[in-house]
Amino acid sequence: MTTTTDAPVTSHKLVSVAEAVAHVESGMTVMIGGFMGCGNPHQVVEALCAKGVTDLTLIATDTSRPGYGVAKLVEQHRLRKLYASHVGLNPAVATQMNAGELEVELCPQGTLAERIRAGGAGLGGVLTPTGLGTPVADGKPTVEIDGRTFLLEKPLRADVALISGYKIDVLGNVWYRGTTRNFNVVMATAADVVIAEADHVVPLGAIPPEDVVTPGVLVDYIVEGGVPGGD
Amino acid sequence: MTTTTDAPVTSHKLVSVAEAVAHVESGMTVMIGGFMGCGNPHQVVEALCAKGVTDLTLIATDTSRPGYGVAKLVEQHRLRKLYASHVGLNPAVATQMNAGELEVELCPQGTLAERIRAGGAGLGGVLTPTGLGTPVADGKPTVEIDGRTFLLEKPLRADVALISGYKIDVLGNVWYRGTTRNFNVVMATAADVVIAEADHVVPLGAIPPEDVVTPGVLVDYIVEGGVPGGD
Amino acid sequence: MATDRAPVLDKASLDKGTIREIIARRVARELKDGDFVNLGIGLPTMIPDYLPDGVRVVLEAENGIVLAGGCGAGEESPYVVNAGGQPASCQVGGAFIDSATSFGLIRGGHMDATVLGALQVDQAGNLANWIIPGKMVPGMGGAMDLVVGAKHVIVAMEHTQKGAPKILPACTLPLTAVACVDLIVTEMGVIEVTPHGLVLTEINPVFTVDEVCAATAAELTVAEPLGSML
Amino acid sequence: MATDRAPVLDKASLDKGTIREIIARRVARELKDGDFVNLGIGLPTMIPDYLPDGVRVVLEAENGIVLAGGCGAGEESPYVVNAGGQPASCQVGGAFIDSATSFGLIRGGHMDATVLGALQVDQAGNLANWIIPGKMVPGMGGAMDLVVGAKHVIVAMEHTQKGAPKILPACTLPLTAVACVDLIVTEMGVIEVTPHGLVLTEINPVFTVDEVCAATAAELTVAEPLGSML
Repeated sequence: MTTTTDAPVTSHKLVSVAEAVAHVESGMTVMIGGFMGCGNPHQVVEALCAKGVTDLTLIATDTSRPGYGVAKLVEQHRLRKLYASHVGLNPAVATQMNAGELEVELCPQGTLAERIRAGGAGLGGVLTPTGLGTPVADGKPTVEIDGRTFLLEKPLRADVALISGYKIDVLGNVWYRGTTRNFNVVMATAADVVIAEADHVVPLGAIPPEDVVTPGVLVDYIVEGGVPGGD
Repeated sequence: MTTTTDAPVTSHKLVSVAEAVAHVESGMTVMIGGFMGCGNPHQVVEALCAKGVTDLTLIATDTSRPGYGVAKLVEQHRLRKLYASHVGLNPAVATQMNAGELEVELCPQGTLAERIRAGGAGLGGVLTPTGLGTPVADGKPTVEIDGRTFLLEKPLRADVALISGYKIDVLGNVWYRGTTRNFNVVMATAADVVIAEADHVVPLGAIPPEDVVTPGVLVDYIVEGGVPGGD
Repeated sequence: MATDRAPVLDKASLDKGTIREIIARRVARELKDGDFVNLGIGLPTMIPDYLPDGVRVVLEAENGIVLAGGCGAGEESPYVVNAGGQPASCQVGGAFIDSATSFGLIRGGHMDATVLGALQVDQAGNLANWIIPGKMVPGMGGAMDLVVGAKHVIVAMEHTQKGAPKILPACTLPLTAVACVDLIVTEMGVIEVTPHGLVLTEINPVFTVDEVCAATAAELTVAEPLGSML
Repeated sequence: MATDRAPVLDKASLDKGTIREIIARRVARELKDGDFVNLGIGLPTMIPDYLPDGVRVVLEAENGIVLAGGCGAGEESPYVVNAGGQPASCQVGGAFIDSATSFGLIRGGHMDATVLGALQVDQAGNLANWIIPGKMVPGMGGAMDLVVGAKHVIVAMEHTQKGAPKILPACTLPLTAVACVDLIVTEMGVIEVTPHGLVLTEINPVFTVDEVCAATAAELTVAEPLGSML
């Protein structure tokens, strides 16, 4: 009898960067993990720029700083729409917004994280006090619960999520180093296809099951991406 | 100048089991982590029984099996109300329900986890498809979002959460072994006072910051509880 | 190694154990290599024993294991149990997760299939499997989330309860979820829930179509050709 | 070691650096030992330098550090940055967390205090600190969650913007949040937001009450006795 305990599940998830970005087409919605470039999947972003896709909708907490990580997608005019919580350190965003080339929806950072989590967890929306009485609430419904008012924010999902991890095993289990986990964790749950860039691809068992942060069942493709800034 | 980098923050969180359960009074709402006893804070539960509190409202995913973990609180008639997803393996619950001694609100396990998380994360409620068209939806509002209907489930919080961890450092950072993390993780966020029973109290730094699951800022008191079933 | 077909038997050989094996074998063929799967307690836990060669699935224990495994005698740990509260293990390459994360995977559509038993199923795909008012009130556990969230919901059960049909025009017991069931596998056959009602797509050749229909209170459309479930 | 009081100066000595120090020193006295605190970029980051002896706070960087610390030259890592995107560290006993967890801590009321700057504050405690329509649209980052979620919201800012009052009867810029501010600390004084409006509880003795009121567009009630903020 074949039982599931005989041997580890086989993985064919490890692909080249080119194979990975073949899953991203112009016009798609793409989530990219990271915070000010820290935890961006740098190699995959480079390859996406090289591939020449356009009219992307990008969901990312920020647009990094000029020349670093996701900033390149802005600078190379790959985006049509952007959901972000902060764009102030990348001047190209304001330029393209003012020129009418880029539509930007600003979203409080905690709400953005929670909307993505809701998208990945099958929840209908997020009921948050954040944004009430501000421009963020414009046009959005509110819900009264036990005498308190909450803003109803809708879930966010993407066609493809591009995430980054420090150690990723061949089944896609991810361990994040330092502050790189940021939005990568929720984004891994909220896209039809999840591509994870590994600083280090490690053997099965190299990450104790207690220390896995993103379970491999969420990851479709793994790219060995190398290391940002050495080591 | 004193900077925060000079030395670790001092902790006075380590207390005796008796001191810990002094925070639980009759009539309070108490959350207890664990699943079928696995990950219950066994020593704290024992001490709570010994203290003789009554009329507790217990929030726990199940009531374990006779004689093990949270089951004792049922068996010793400490509860007035129970929120749980499963009570079938502890016959004392049905007996007390039928006798009108114990009010039981059954809640789908995923909804229970999410309601507790919402309580801990400042969200107004949970919008879930789970339970629609079933007795779980009775008397609860629904919300229509983009043509789909979701049940609005309210957040849950407690006066005290009793959780269990394998390794806990003196600042309260928790690392869970095996399946013990279950409801402990969300419950640590959703109570006014959080008491964590450690199988092993470890020095600062013994848990790498990447592998901390429950950050110490959530934990008010630590009890060195010893180990369930040895090692 | 598993043969992925059950032997054809005569009706007299259909004891409890054989019935369970027939059902488990057939459900096993619904699973694809790499599927992320949650199996209810009881009969569904037998399914991994019958997976076709080359098919490995990632089992979840909804209390917190991705890639759950069994536990040999003497290997029990108070730290690792499955969703039935029984000693279990996490296989190499698996992960331990908390309950909110676990049900995020379930509710969020990340689970390819869930297999579970039923008290009643009806032709709209409604499922009742958690409560008999006035009698059995164990709680729904994770079942309601599982049947709402999994991509494929497979009911694996005996066709009747002491001769009384369990496949009905409309469930009479309180529901676990509405319109959630995709496939019903019993010892008599395989029934698909479609927008046009229930379709018998495969039959256990020891039964006739008339016998299956007689044991089913809901109307059954019989697929042509009608395959064998064995 | 820090002395927890700023020296009394004359008005002429109030250059930019001194103003920032006075504000940071005073805010530092609001924090208690063990407090879990988030400090906005700019002036608030100076506050840890002025914590009274025996007071240690747990700093959060909302991008994912509990017990955040600085980063010496040559110690920068591409793996650890703070909420300003600058190289940072996690102190021994800290934790790295993801963004949903981080904002769960923030929104869930687990943070004892947040300190941040403002463009405008008004007598209802409304705060505007993220957008000047037609001019500055950097995004709100985590500010909206922080001021809604933290138990104490402290605005640390210069009292006026080039002589124009920033403490108003009603904010004219789009808000960051409604009725969220608890305390305003400027180089001129300390102002509590109460249900009955703004109360000047402490003053920088180099200013007169009349000078503070003149620099404040909102009505100020003056506490008796009026303390010194230094």
